[in-house]
Amino acid sequence: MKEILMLAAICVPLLGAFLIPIFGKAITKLRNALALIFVLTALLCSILLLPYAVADNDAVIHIYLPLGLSIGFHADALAVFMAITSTLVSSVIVLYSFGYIKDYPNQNEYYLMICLFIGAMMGLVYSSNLILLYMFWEITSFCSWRLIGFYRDRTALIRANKAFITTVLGALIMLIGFIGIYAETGTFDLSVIKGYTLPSWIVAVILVGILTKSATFPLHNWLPDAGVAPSPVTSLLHAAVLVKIGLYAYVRLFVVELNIDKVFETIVPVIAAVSALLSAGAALKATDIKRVIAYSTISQIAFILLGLSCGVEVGLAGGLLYILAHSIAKGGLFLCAGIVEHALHTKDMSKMGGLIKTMPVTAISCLFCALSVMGIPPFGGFFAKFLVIDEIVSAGQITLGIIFIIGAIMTVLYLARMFSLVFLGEEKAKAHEGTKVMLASVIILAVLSLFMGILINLPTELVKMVGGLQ
Amino acid sequence: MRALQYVSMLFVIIPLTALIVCSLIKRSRQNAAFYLLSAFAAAQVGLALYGLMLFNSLNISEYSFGFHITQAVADVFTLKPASLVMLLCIGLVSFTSLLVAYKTMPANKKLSYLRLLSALIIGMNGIVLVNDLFTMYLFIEIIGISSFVLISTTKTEEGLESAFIYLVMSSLASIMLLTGLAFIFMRTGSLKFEYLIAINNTSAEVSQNALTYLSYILVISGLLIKTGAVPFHSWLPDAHQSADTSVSVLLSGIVIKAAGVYCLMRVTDIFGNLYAIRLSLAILGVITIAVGAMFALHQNHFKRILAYSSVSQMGYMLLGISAGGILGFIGTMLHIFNHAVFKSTLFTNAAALHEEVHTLDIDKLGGLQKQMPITATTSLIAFLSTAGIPPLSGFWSKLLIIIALWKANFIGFAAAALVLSIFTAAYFLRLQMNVFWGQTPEHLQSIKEVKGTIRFAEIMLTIITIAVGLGFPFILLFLEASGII
Amino acid sequence: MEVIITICLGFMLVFAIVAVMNKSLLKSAIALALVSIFLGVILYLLTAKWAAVFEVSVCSGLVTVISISAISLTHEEKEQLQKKYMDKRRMAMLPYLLILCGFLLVFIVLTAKIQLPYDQLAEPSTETLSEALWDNRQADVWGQIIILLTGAFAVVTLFKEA
Amino acid sequence: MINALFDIISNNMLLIFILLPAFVGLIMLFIRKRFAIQLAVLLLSSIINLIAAYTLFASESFSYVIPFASFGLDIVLVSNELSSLFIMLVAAMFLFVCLYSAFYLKHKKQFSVFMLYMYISLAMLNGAILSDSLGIMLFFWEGLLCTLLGMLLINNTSKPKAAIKALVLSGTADLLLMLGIILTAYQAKTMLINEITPIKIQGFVPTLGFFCMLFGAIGKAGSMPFHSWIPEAANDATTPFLVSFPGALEKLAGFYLAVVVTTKLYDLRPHSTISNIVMTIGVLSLLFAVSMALIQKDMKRLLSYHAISQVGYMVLGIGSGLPIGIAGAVFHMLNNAVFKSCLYMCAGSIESQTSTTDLKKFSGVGKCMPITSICFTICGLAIAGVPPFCGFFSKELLFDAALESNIVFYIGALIGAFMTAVSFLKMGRAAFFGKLKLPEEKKISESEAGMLVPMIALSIICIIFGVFNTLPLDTLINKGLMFEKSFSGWPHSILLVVISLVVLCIAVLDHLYGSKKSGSALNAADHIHYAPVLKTIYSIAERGYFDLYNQMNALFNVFAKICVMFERAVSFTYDTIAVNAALLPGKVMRRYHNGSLGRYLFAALCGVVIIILIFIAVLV
Repeated sequence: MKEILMLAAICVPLLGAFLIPIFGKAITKLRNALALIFVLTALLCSILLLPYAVADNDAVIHIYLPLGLSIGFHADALAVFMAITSTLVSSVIVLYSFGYIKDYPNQNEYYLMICLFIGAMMGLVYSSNLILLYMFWEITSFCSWRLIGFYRDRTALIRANKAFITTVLGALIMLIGFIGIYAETGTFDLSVIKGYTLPSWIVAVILVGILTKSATFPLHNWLPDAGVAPSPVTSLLHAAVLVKIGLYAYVRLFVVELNIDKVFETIVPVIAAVSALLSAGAALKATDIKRVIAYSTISQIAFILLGLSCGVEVGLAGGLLYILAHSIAKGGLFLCAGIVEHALHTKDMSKMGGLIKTMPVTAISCLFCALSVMGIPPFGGFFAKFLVIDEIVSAGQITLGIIFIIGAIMTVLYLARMFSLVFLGEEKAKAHEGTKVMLASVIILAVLSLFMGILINLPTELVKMVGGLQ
Repeated sequence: MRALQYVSMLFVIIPLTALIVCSLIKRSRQNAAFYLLSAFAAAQVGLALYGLMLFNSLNISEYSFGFHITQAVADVFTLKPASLVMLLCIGLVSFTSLLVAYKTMPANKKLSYLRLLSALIIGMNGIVLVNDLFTMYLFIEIIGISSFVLISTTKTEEGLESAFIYLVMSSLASIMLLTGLAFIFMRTGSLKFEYLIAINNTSAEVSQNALTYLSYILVISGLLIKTGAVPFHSWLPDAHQSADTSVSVLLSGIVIKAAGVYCLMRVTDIFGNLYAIRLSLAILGVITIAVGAMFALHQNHFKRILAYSSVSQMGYMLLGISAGGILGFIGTMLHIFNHAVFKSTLFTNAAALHEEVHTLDIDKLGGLQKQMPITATTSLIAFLSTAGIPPLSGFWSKLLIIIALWKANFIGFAAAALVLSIFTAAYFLRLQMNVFWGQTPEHLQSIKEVKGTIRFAEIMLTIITIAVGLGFPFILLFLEASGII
Repeated sequence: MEVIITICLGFMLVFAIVAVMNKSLLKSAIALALVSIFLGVILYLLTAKWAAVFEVSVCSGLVTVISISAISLTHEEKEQLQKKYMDKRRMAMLPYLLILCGFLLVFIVLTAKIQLPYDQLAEPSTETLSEALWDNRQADVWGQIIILLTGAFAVVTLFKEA
Repeated sequence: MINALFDIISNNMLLIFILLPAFVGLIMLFIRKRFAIQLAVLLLSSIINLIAAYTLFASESFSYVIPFASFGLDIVLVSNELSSLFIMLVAAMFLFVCLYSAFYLKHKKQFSVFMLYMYISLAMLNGAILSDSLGIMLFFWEGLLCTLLGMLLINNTSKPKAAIKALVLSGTADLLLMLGIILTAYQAKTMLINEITPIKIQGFVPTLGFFCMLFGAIGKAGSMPFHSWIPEAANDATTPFLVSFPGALEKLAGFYLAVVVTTKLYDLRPHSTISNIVMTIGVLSLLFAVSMALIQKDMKRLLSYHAISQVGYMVLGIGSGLPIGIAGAVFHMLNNAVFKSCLYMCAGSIESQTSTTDLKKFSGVGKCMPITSICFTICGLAIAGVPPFCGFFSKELLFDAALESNIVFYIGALIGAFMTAVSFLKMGRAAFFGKLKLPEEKKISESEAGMLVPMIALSIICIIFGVFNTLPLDTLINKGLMFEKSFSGWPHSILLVVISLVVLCIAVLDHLYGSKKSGSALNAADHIHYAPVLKTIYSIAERGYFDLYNQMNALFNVFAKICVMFERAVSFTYDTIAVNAALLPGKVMRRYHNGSLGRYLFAALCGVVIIILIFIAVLV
């Protein structure tokens, strides 16, 4: 049963994606519904897997192949947690797309890629083999490439290419590390090499891939540029799924499965801290609304990485909670930005202002999400931030803790600036509220952000079980 | 065993029959010859697969045969699983080329095309079957001459010029090969593979000798010219670009591999997997990957990009050979097959574009995805496979090659090969962006999707690419079951 | 014997240079054929009779035919083509390169202390033609036949379908 | 059945303080346009809250753990002396403030939203005060930021400066608090306040932790350097907001935490360097704010600066680390909450009639609004520290503490007192006494009873707390702080009293001099404003150089510029350098790939040479 659930979570969106163009030719509504159903199936299956995973009764599929290339899927609590996080936000994003994307050409491809992307994400989180992981990793790169270039204008295409080249290069370098592991251990199977202590050069090489995917300085440059994509796509890539892949890989490889040298407990946090501060600074100056949010993503991802990498077990919990909170809130922010962009046909914040009067729902949702990202209670981001910094400090990294707080202050500054420029002040442009579906999506995310804070016990319980912590 | 005997003989008889039929047939009946040759090519694919199954069930590693009129006749041909894979590729690519030529080849040139193609197939089949270096050289010459004429069939100035360059380079290769073989013959007195392998293993006096090394260098250089490895590659792009697309399919899809890579593989094996040879191949392989890709980044002609891409991909095969070992061997064979498939797809796409848009200058194309969805999708998949994006076929062969390199302690080369494959992605992204992606210019709005054989070829090859990619686990299991790994 | 071989080698080199340097493509092709013929003579002198026969037939015969046919195709634009080649000096480096190659080869041969094996010539082969050709070198015969056939096709293709 | 219900209630009593207000707030959102019901719900709930708080104060201390979230985030609520005291004070102030606000906002559109925010704030405040776990406390504490932002934005979205400033500054303070809390927990190895034994402030980490926590506390209270949003809010925000937040509730919350930090979490030794630094912050805050208040011409703005300056006094007291200082600070906080909210209420009362609080636009409304003017006078006297009003007694305690620490602080505090008196004399005379002047020709009258009731009540409290100061000092504060020594009654040092009175007299004289010199009561402080050195300082201050927000913005702007440059460099590396580097070899090589056969052959020869070299390298 649990194995079937896991397979369904992976295969339904992954294979279903290819049905979408077939249906899309005939009935667009059915196609849209199918896309949503595929993603929801993945979500549902992952949720149903949770009890098994929590009870340490993990679903495991292992098919032997020669050369250590086994096909292995393993739904442990961490995987299930990541799957739920990403599909939760993804479902909302797919819903939002119904409103956002409906007037553009190439919708078949759009939904195909979205579903494929989510399917790949599912495959990635559940896979227990490095090559499988790499495979799904590349599929997500490919999908993001198509999705970023959705509008087909020259800038979009060049940026899409840039994102693809950068992430694929990172992944290739990571693959060197995987092969290094293979050369040392003779297998790609994570369950076999669990507990193996990695040589430092392999860690460094794999880190390049991870940092590229999760857009950490200095490998982040593709991410702000990818803002040319449609907003649901940016939301999916920058908030919900793509950037989280790197973090997931970090946790999976370096925290849960394999051991790394102590020195990385200093190096990675330092990189993360630099990344966090630099991108926060860049966010303060950006005038493009999506760029602000994108830089904010880089900064927040760095915070998460900080939490994950400081070497304390509970830091993992904080980091995971942060991942959840950030997915929801940042997804919401991008979607709100999408509504604004849709209404005003510009992304330049200097041309916006006073939109709270014409689009109150968007504004309030955006505010909720922004507050969550800032880490202000009762929104979800608060506890995540609190736990992460708690863990950083309890790992004895006081300086990093201070940097974290400076970064958090900058987060407040740039998000406050963004919010006031876009929604407050004098009304500069005529605008209209988004469609009902779009509003519903952002409301869902905003409310989720709120409830994640108020009902923090649920996610923390989940995270606790994921980390196997007491 | 008997079945195997017939099958193996058929590999010689089929193209010979084709050649004879094509030489005798009248121009007015050329279509019949076309169908016949297509059927033969398809039959070769089937036979090769059947042969592989036979090998598996008989559990043998090679089978020698000859055409016995008297009993004294030696077995001049040897069939191996690797040869069968090559024969499969030959059949497949020839079939594709025929499908493409059906549309692209002008009617007055079809017959010559068919004749030369059958000669070419004989040459290639011969190369993969022979067990003697001199015979191998002869068949290389057949390939050389027939491809030279095939390239120059367009009879444009560029076509002839590039054919001339090919001829010159090709004769340089012949000279080197012949000189090298002469030296070897001088030292050993025979050019039989078995004999050479045996003498390499037993007699240090023969194998460790300046003249022997010189001969090795000459033979390898000659074969590298045939392969189109950098810096011996200069004939290749011109030839690919100016030839008819159906010919490009052949050249890129199989000729450079049969006459180059496959022979190199055999020769390296025969020369005792000398470290110096492997190192030279590895170094040249990395250079080839890098330089080919860097050239490809600058090209504006669809087929020229593909040609340089082929150069670049040859580098991986060279690396595979240099890695040696069973994994390197399997990786190289698989890459040969995969490359044959996806490069043929891409050239077929080129043919489709040429048929519909009448230009292959990528600056004049754009946004054709909507107008030519099948061509666009197939080219995309072929590109992904070339760039080594899993789970498509290209990834697995590259992976095997790189693992093999790693195991052979060529770690730096492995890493370089991996990282350099980003260039593959780069030039293909440029290609995709300029041709299929992006916005459609006004004058291309009315373009229609290509029909008929070319479309069929595109779809067929793409399915193979995907199937091999997804079915790779089965290939692995099959290999393990037959005790190869 | 040595003298004759050396003379032949000298002629070969001269004609080879002529073949490369000559402005007229036709004369070049003829010079090339002569190179092959001298090679054939050398081979004959070294008792490699079959090799000599093949050399003369295939190389001087066939290659020349193909070359000449190719040249005649470009006949109409010969002036232009020549001008183009001469102007751009595209071929300027070629002969020097070839000469360099030759010297390099000789140098290597000399330093490696390789002697031409004419003082230890093999005994005249006892096997008959059919034994030599069919029984042991069956595939080579196939190959030769097909090369000839291909050459014929080439001529047909290049000439007739112009 | 009833017993069971009672048990449940008594067991969850502490949770009620959090849940009930939140619930009532939500109810308020749904009652629209029915003022009577709104008022009834409001009064009822506030009174219940007050009664419950009193019960808590009267009862023994107890704690209550609700298993909630992992990672030390269980809700631990504690009712001890200190927290129950503050709960009660908050409840009392909330009652007054709410009543006033209800009448002020009667029939206005924003009523229900404002009340929602008020009640949620109350819930958060109660939560913050009651929680024993630092993490949960921080949750409630920072949560106030949301309501703060919401209140500042009500009907004011086109002028968001104050709101954004408040968000950023309070957010900064709260994040510092977060760091402080975590550092504290890191040192004490526990999150529970009750389990922490005061940490000695020695070394980097404890100092950092202490200051972060203190900044968090006084930042909420609106001390320097987190003050600048309050005057800004005085321009933009509604009066009820000023009354309730900067006036009363935030001060209470802030000082609750300040007391906790200095007494329970950290061991703040009197006369230590740390103590001196804190007191310096207090004095600076006091002097700066009060001198800014001196030159303001707008009632609400002036009061806002006073709200800041009074915090300075309290910080001074707390920072001394002496029992008398702490008691004085808490007493002053209590007094300040009373008279400052009353003063805001008076300003609001005037605003409701004249629709302005700019003193340049009106004057002499005392005759038309007698009760307001009486209340204002009482509270003004109290804040100026005139006996026998409450402010006098608390200030004397603080003076005592300051003197004991260092005479410099005492002098600073005296100057502060002088300026306070001067500015209130100026404002009081300009606003209420003298000739009647109004912005428009219209009749004005006393505000409605509902607004007056809390004002009167607070004024009376001002007097009671002064005359019968045993009541607050002994029954409330000493119980809450668990001090043995009583500080009630007449100040024990006659000398200090005399000095204070002399200072007040000088203030009166100065005011008379000033008003005579400038010709009007309003400009009575001009001679100080335009005094030689002060003039420059004032102009610097007016330009916002002392504003942390501006400085932060400037600092981060510089940082951001550097980041952008960096970012450009990175982009340039990716977009130009990397691309060209990838293209360059091809470009160069392409030149040699021009169709020249010679070159091709040469290349091939090179290849052969390469292979030869490799062979030689390997074999030799």
